[in-house]
Amino acid sequence: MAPAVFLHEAVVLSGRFPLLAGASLQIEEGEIAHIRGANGAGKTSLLRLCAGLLPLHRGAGFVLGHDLSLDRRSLRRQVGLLGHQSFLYEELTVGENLRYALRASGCDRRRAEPAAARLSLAGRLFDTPVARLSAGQRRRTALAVLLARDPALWLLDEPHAGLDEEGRHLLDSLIAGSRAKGRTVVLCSHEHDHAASLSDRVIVVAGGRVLQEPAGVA
Amino acid sequence: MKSNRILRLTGALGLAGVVATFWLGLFVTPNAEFFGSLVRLLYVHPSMAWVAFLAYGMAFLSSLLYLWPRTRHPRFDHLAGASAEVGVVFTGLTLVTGSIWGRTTWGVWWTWDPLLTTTALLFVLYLGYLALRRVPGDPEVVARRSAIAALIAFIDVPIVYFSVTWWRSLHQPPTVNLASRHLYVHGIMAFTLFLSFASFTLVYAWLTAQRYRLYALAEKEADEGLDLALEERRAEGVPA
Amino acid sequence: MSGYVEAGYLVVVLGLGGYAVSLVARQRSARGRLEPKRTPPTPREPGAKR
Amino acid sequence: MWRDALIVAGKDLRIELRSKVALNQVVPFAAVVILLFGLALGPDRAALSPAAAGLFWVAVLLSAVLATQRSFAVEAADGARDGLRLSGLDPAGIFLGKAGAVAGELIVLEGLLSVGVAVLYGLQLTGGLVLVAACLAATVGLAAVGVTYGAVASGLRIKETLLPLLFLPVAAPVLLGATKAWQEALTGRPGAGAGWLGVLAAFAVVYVAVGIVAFGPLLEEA
Repeated sequence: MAPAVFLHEAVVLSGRFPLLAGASLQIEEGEIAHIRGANGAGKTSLLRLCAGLLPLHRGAGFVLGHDLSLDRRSLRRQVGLLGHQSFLYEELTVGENLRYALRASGCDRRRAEPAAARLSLAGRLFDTPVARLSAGQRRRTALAVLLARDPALWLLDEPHAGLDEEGRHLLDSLIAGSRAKGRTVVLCSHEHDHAASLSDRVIVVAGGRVLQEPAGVA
Repeated sequence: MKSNRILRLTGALGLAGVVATFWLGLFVTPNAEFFGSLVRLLYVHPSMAWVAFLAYGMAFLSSLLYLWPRTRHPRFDHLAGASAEVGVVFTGLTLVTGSIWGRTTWGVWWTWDPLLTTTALLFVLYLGYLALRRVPGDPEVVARRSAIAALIAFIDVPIVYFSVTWWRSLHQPPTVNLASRHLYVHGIMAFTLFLSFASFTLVYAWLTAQRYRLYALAEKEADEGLDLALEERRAEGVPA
Repeated sequence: MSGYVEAGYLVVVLGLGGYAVSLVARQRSARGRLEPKRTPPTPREPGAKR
Repeated sequence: MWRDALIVAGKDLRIELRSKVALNQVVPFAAVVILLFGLALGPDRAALSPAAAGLFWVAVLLSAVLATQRSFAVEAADGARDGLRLSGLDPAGIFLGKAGAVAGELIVLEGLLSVGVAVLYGLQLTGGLVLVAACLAATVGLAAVGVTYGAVASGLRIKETLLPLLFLPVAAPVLLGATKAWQEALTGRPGAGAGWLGVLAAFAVVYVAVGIVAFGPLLEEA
């Protein structure tokens, strides 16, 4: 079986600044990988590269069988990225955002309500414009979009940030549930202990590269 | 280097041609019956306009070559940028010399003559293109963005020219323009005119090549910077 | 001669000449910047981004 | 492509219905422009009504810049530009949807503005069919160029100043064609105005085609 993510000496630039300076990485299908690293080490860039948002400058990269240097567009329908930004339209309601995202990625629109219910966004909140939500509620809406789309590869950038205790438990159970369905999850987190309990493997990023994987961390 | 010698030859020929054109234009050719000495402007103005259009055509072609995936190469982006910039210089000169022509023949610095109006629109159109080129960013991104802008701008040229011409001709009887005047052209005048076109085209080639070299140098500089930047970036990950 | 003609010629000479001189000067300064770059770099501050 | 266009257009129009930025800001802006022209040219109706068509279209052009900027401000908010790419929508569809939404907004604006021009400049809106056809063709062209250049400039820090500089010169033939078509129709010569419709239609067709082709490469950048 081909790995879900395969990078070899990947270089990604922002202008003239190398975000990734030759990162090599392999994540198998169905794995939950935890990416660690200091601020500015390249964690977010790694996720954005896997989501097909950043062009590969040098090196090779394959995600879900798509060659990153050839075709990033068809990859994007199959990945879900939860970033620092939530990709939501402020003026639209939670429900409208969900339905738009589902229609855009060619999924069944009826998945919107169960997903919202799962993240306690049913009822009044479902018809509230995103502009009026709190930061935590937006985060949940973004998670609901992810859950409803159910992509093959989940890319979570600091998913726990800004969530309350209940939200964190929900997130943990979502990640566990997606693993049960055979999805691949890559998450960046500074909460090492918490993330370690969720993940199969730790990947350490520094200086725009993936460091040798520490042995003995399961 | 062979290309270097060709370039130097081009520059020398262009310079010599321009000097000869000026000498012929100012001192040798006779005055025309109708225009008097003003006919001498004929040896600089139309060739400016011709070179400007040539430059924009060149920028358009190389932008297309850049956008076409099989021929995509930074050199076409550089050529497009260089050619457009030289084109803007020549367009500016077209406007100034055209304006002088207008002042002397019609008594006004500006008329809404179709060619002059089209040229003025071209000038602002490509000023915008150059402004877009100057916005910093990932070189590939800048190149692609600029190539598309060059495409949009160049496609506009015939539409602008056609609509401006029609706009004028509906309004009032056709204005005095160079083509509609019966000029009795002497042999020496025709030769000077031809020489002017040829030598300014050579000047265009030389300037574009120089501008292109500047782009190449800037890219070389950035490339050397990249290797250093990669080193530095990797060094961040090594604990001190 | 009217003076206008001479002005037209002068504009062309000054415009093209000035542009050509500026191009050559910029090339020279770019080459100058390229030469001394061969010295080893000073490492960048860790964590400093963009 | 068409399905994606409908999704995007529906989304953009829904956002406009919610926020009413075009209605509450762009339309008043166009009204201000029309008023200012009136002040600049003086109270003389004899001077105003021959120029009315041109002034109307200049106001539309300036409003089109604002509408385009708004169309991309919606996307830039909260990183939705990345969202647009992540959604996996067909770029050509995104272009058609956005251009369609902008065109729809501009048509409404032109309807309101023509009433304002008729009242303020003392204009008889005769030759209706040519007027409407000119509006439609011109608007499609403007929206196509605007959205394409909007994508060129979006994501740049200086987009507010760059977009008008790029957009307005390209749109010059539209200003010319639409103004002439209106002038001919208003002075009772709709036949002559119809000729200009051809120019407007050609412009629209060319730039819709360019937008469809160019939007993919444009969206991939950054």
